[in-house]
Amino acid sequence: MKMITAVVRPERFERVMEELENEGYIALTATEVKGRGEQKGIKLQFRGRTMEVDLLDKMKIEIVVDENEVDRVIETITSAARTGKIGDGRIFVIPVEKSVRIRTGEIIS
Amino acid sequence: MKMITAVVRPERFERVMEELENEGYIALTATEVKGRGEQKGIKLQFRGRTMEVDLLDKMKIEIVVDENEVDRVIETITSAARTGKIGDGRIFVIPVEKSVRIRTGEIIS
Amino acid sequence: MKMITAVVRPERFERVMEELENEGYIALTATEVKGRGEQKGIKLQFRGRTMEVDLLDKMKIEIVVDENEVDRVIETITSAARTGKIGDGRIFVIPVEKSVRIRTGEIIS
Amino acid sequence: MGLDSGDTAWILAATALVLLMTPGVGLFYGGMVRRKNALSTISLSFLALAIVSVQWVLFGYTLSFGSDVNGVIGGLEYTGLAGIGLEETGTIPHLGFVAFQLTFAAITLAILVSGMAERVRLSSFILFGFLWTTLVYDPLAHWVWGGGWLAELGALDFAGGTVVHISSGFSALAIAFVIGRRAGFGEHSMEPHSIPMTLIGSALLWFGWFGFNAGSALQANGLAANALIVTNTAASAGAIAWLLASWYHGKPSSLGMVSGAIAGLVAITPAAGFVDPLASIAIGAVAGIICYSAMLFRIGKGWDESLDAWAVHGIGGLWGAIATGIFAKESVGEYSGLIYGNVEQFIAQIIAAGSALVYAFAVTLILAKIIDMTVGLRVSEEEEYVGLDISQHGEKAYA
Amino acid sequence: MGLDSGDTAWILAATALVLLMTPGVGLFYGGMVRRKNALSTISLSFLALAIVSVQWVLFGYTLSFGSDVNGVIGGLEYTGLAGIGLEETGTIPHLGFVAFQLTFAAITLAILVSGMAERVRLSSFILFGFLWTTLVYDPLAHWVWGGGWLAELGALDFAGGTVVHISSGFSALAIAFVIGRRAGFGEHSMEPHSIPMTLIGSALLWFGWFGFNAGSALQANGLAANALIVTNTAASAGAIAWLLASWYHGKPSSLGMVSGAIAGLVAITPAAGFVDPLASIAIGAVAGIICYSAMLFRIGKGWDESLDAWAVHGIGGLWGAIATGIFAKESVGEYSGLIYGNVEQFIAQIIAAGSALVYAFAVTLILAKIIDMTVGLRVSEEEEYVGLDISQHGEKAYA
Amino acid sequence: MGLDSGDTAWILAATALVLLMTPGVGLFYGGMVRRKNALSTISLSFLALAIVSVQWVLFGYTLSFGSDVNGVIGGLEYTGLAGIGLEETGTIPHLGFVAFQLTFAAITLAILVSGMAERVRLSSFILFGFLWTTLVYDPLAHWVWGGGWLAELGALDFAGGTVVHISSGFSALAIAFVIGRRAGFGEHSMEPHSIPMTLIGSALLWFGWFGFNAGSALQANGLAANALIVTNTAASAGAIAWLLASWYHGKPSSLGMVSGAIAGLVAITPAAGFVDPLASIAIGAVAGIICYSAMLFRIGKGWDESLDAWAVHGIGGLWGAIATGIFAKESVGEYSGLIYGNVEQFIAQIIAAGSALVYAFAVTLILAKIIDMTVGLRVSEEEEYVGLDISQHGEKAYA
Ligand SMILES: Nc1ncnc2c1ncn2[C@@H]1O[C@H](COP(=O)(O)OP(=O)(O)O)[C@@H](O)[C@H]1O
Ligand SMILES: Nc1ncnc2c1ncn2[C@@H]1O[C@H](COP(=O)(O)OP(=O)(O)O)[C@@H](O)[C@H]1O
Ligand SMILES: Nc1ncnc2c1ncn2[C@@H]1O[C@H](COP(=O)(O)OP(=O)(O)O)[C@@H](O)[C@H]1O
Repeated sequence: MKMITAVVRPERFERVMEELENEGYIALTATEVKGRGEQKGIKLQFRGRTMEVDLLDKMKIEIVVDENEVDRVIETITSAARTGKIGDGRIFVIPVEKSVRIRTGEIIS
Repeated sequence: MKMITAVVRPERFERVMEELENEGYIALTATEVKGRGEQKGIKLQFRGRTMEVDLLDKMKIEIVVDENEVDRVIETITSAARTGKIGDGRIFVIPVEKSVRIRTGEIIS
Repeated sequence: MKMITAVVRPERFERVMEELENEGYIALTATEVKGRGEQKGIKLQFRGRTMEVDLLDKMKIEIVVDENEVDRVIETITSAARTGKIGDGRIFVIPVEKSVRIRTGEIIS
Repeated sequence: MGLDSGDTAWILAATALVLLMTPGVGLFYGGMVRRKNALSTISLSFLALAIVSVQWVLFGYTLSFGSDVNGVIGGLEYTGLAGIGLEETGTIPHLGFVAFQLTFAAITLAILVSGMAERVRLSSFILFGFLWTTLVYDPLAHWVWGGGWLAELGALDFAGGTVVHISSGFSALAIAFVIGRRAGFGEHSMEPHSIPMTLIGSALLWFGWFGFNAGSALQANGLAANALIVTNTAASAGAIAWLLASWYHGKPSSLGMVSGAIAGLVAITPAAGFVDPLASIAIGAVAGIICYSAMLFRIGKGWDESLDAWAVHGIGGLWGAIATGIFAKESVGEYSGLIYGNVEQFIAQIIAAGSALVYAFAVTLILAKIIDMTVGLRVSEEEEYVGLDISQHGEKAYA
Repeated sequence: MGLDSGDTAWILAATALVLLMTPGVGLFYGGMVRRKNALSTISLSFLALAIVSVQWVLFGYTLSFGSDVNGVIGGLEYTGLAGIGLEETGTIPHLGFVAFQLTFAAITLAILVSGMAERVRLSSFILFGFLWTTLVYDPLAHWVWGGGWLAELGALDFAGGTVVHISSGFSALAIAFVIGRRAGFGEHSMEPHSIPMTLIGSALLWFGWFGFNAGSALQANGLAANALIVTNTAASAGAIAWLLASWYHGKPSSLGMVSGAIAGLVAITPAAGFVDPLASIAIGAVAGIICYSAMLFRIGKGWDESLDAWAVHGIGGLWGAIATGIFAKESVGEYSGLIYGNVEQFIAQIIAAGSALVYAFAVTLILAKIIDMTVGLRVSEEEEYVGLDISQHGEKAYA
Repeated sequence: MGLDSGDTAWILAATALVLLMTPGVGLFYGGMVRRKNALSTISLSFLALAIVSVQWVLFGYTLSFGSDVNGVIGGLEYTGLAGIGLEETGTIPHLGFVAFQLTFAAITLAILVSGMAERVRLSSFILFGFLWTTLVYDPLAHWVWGGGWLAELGALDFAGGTVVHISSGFSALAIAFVIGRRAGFGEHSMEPHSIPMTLIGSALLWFGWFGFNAGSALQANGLAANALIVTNTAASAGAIAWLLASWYHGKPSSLGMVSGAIAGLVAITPAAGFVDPLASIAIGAVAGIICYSAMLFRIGKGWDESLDAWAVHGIGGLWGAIATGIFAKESVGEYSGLIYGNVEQFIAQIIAAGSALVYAFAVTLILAKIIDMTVGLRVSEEEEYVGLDISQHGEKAYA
């Protein structure tokens, strides 16, 4: 199994949730985070000076799925979260060695 | 080493902490998250209609332990967090390649 | 690629950010978390009794970098976050199998 | 006597002050509940205000202050405030008196929320609130202030220790018994989601209480000033006493400090026009300790009277009623209490407080039970788990 | 007549009450915006207060209440409050009247923030606010209260339904049209970041409104008491009506409940000294429903008049002006309305409300357009994305 | 003269207004500290109120306002408020005067929290507060208002610029020197955890200040109205001035805006009954700039007078005392200042302000030092790191 960790714009979070649901990926865990991208956030002009706002609010979504689902999940998230502008975020795929359902204790592999 | 990532009900968080402590697993990191399970949360009846509350508050616990401790940690969390009802949560095990103690700079493996 | 997950004191977070930037590691994701270390937090004396404050505020930083950057990132974080006292935190290194830039859909390495 | 503009100015200002107390109770309570029930808890206070305001104009006022019918209820001559124009009663406009009294009726219902917080159905609260204010508050107000049988008995209640606090405190307990404990009560901790919100509520309550007690003089005079300073003193003594008591048992919490202040304010309420400042230190301090003990007792019993209206308003009001019979001083309010040798007053106080207590508790128990058995007082298990903000209001407090 | 200390006490207290409403609006609005614009939104209310306070002393008061010039504006004799010493006007100090009126001018500008929230440039707001209060508020205040042409016409506006609410509500709409929608409006949800903050704001507004309406009697008498109780009743009826209406459509939100209360308060404002308590139930309840419908209409149209000043203050004020012409009762305020057969009053109300509406909307549209085309009304796309707290103030609301 | 119900109504209302300022200071400060010290900071204000309220009734009032003993302290005839019944002093009830003055004593101690925020031991604060109000506040109040030597000198202090603000501001600085800097001060940023809370506090302060200054007329008359409008104007001018000054240096923060408002309010306090509205614009604006500069100076020096009581209350109060000597206008308050040629008044102001400053600073320094060396003023390193909410109160502000 893999954990897909996506960092997206908070205003796109709802849409990502919906699209994932439409594709059948219901289960997920979401966290409010702050992020800074390679471009160092957003630059504002202020009275002749430049001010950088580097830590911006983002939503992090974690979804654990079977290996063969990974690409479809990535695609779904990417298309729902993309605005084409800087700050759209990243998706990371991390190996999961074991997954347990607490309610039943069963191991989902 | 492994990182054990558990998503549990917030009202069970305290108990999980205590049980882990009793078993000698003191160190951990906790994050407030929101989650939606495969059952899409909770359905409420409202004036004849059904309303879904899909994102519910959860606590995420991350514990990094040696490989041979993994099962005992999982067991401890599972038994402390289980109510037997939908929403009890998941545990994921992720490989950790390196672990450093910042205070000393030493590498714990 | 690797995800470097560092849990640091919140009052050192700013400095860690700056040092990482100086070293050229701009991109990162940060989360407010609570943590308890092996020493079980801080013990306070109160009217003859001992009171333990075990969950303390921490900042978690996640940075995904190429394998060969890992050590430099660890070093940078370690030196910026260290006070030498209990509670300085940990750094964990986790394997990342894939990394996607949502804006372009491109897969990074 | 004719209208006095100074007295009128004070009654208008005092009415505004007491008005603010009802949302104040909402914030006081709202901070103490879990995040998922924050809006519900605050909203019930606003709703109490809205419901009672309309009911009062329609018939609540006349049931309370209409011409006495057999000592138990007011007549119907003021239905819809009919016949009340711009003329005065005493030295203030009659409508000013109506409005001032209205704010008391409203806050009393708001205090009740304590017994059903985090689990009551919104619609059932509306129904319950409307009936409770009609069946419990209005008669009690009539008995004590409207020329009813307790007034005849000579019982003193300057600003509502019996009518407002004993009645709401014990009614909250009755509701708590009927509606049952919150899911998870006693199993896992239910920490207040925002103590600063509770502190803001306390500030508004302390502030508004000056209108509550000093306004009850119905004149801007020395008696009002006496009521104001004893009110402040009792609040302070209560805050310090509860703080010290809880310090002795563990840590001196800020929640304890303000609970003590409210306890002191409750206890001085019936006494404010009858006792002097030194007595108010004693009344407040004892209130802090008694109410703190009552809270410990309640917790020990496993009663989920969730936000301690019983411990603070019920027991604090009881103590205040008795304390009035102990400390009343002739030079302040023309009556003497036990320490000045007047046993009769002391007994009258106990009878009045006891009657109000029994009436409020019993009628509330029956009313709550009937509503629970018919439309249902409590939300479903899922709704409670998800929280009332989402399940009852479709909202989240914080984004 | 000579100074009356009771009337003076009341006007001083009422001024304090209304003063608190301006930050109250700030909190009411501040809770409804996104976290990243919380400080900006609250600050604009404070700034409205600061700007108007200074402008009022310098020349706003004299433009509004100086000796009438052709029915359209006040003369300049009170520039810098020159010549106003400690003497009285009527039974209260002239400076008390100046201060009381000032608080009305301040809150009117604060209400306007609704139409530009989360996207206005701080510096442009300051410029706009200064000009708007001078060009729109001051003339309107003169027309209605300062002896101008609407006063001549016989239009009734007890406490500012026309001057304050219609003018601010329709001006907010005009600004919203000029400044344009917030980025992402209609695409993704923009949830209120703290409804408890909005509820605190509502509590302060309800409280302060007693000063607003009952203070407008300018005396502490039966009329003030009438104004106070109808104010409270209309607020309550409005809260209940909006709650029920939104319940019918979905969930009864707490935000709806307090919006309804504000709608009721707005609607009763022009009527408070002319109608009786029963009429105020009708006025408030209808206000709750009309304003709720106006909000749905606005959303349907895709107008981003973001915090509903138009729906609540504009439409509520319009209804209130008309309702005054319907329900005015001679025994309360010496005037009769439509239901007592007085068609003329009804028509005068419509003319006055309509004129104020058109004047405020048109002048605001032009003023906003000019500022937008010159210095620019709106922040840049990046600044809006990052939020006004950081981009305009360099601050974060919560650490 | 006999009791005047209007004056009494105003003093009662004003007392309520000032009372609310003490928790208002708590919120103002509470928003500026880190989350882990939020409850502690707010609670210290409540505690200041509770401690001073009891002390005032027991002997604080008599030390301040008892019959003069050699110009330095009041006699003991009012110990326990003995002999103060329902009769009047001037045109208001004596107990009303006692209560009004009490609220000043309470807030003065609350302002001091600034100098020890986020590091003071709860028990030591209680001890310190009790002694400070007795040894510093009570004598100063006597000197200026109770017939002491500064009153004799002819120094003017309408509402407490010297007694309240200079004394608290400079005392806060003295404490800051004794208790030392917060751990990490200057090393890492300590961002305010909730600026909206600070804005709520500011709103309550601005509101309450109308009671503070206009109430100090002790009558509901033209002088009170003058005090009210100059208060509002100075606050507004101060807010605008600080905003612009900080804009010039960087971003115009909302925290700066309200700090400027408080600076303006502080500076107008001693002058409110002596200057006219135009002068109040100058006084407020200069206060905004001077206090902003004082804050920059303090930061430059590395002084951890954490919440700027010194810069805002100390320096603002000093400026206000001097400004009273500059702008006092005979037609307002019977005294003339420097611009009307009266050098003596100017000098009297400087002497009075300087004496209060030195007395407050010196006694506080000694008192704080003694407490620090005996029971210890400061929490342990671990307690500070964990935060005072947990270590002193056993609570968390937000769950
Ligand atoms: N290397 C990284 N490690 C951790 N988080 C990252 C990394 N790169 C990007 N992020 C996260 O993604 C967010 C968006 O990144 P950004 O570079 O602005 O987006 P993009 O370049 O994909 O448009 C950042 O705010 C951060 O939270
Ligand atoms: N596949 C998944 N990926 C990420 N998080 C998950 C996944 N499945 C469950 N979770 C987390 O666990 C929580 C509980 O899941 P749920 O399915 O309701 O529990 P269960 O079925 O184990 O009773 C969810 O709210 C979510 O946070
Ligand atoms: N094994 C672990 N698993 C997860 N998080 C940990 C672990 N050990 C430490 N942490 C995190 O690091 C923080 C600091 O740990 P601590 O043991 O106090 O530091 P140190 O011993 O390195 O000085 C903890 O609060 C916790 O958040």
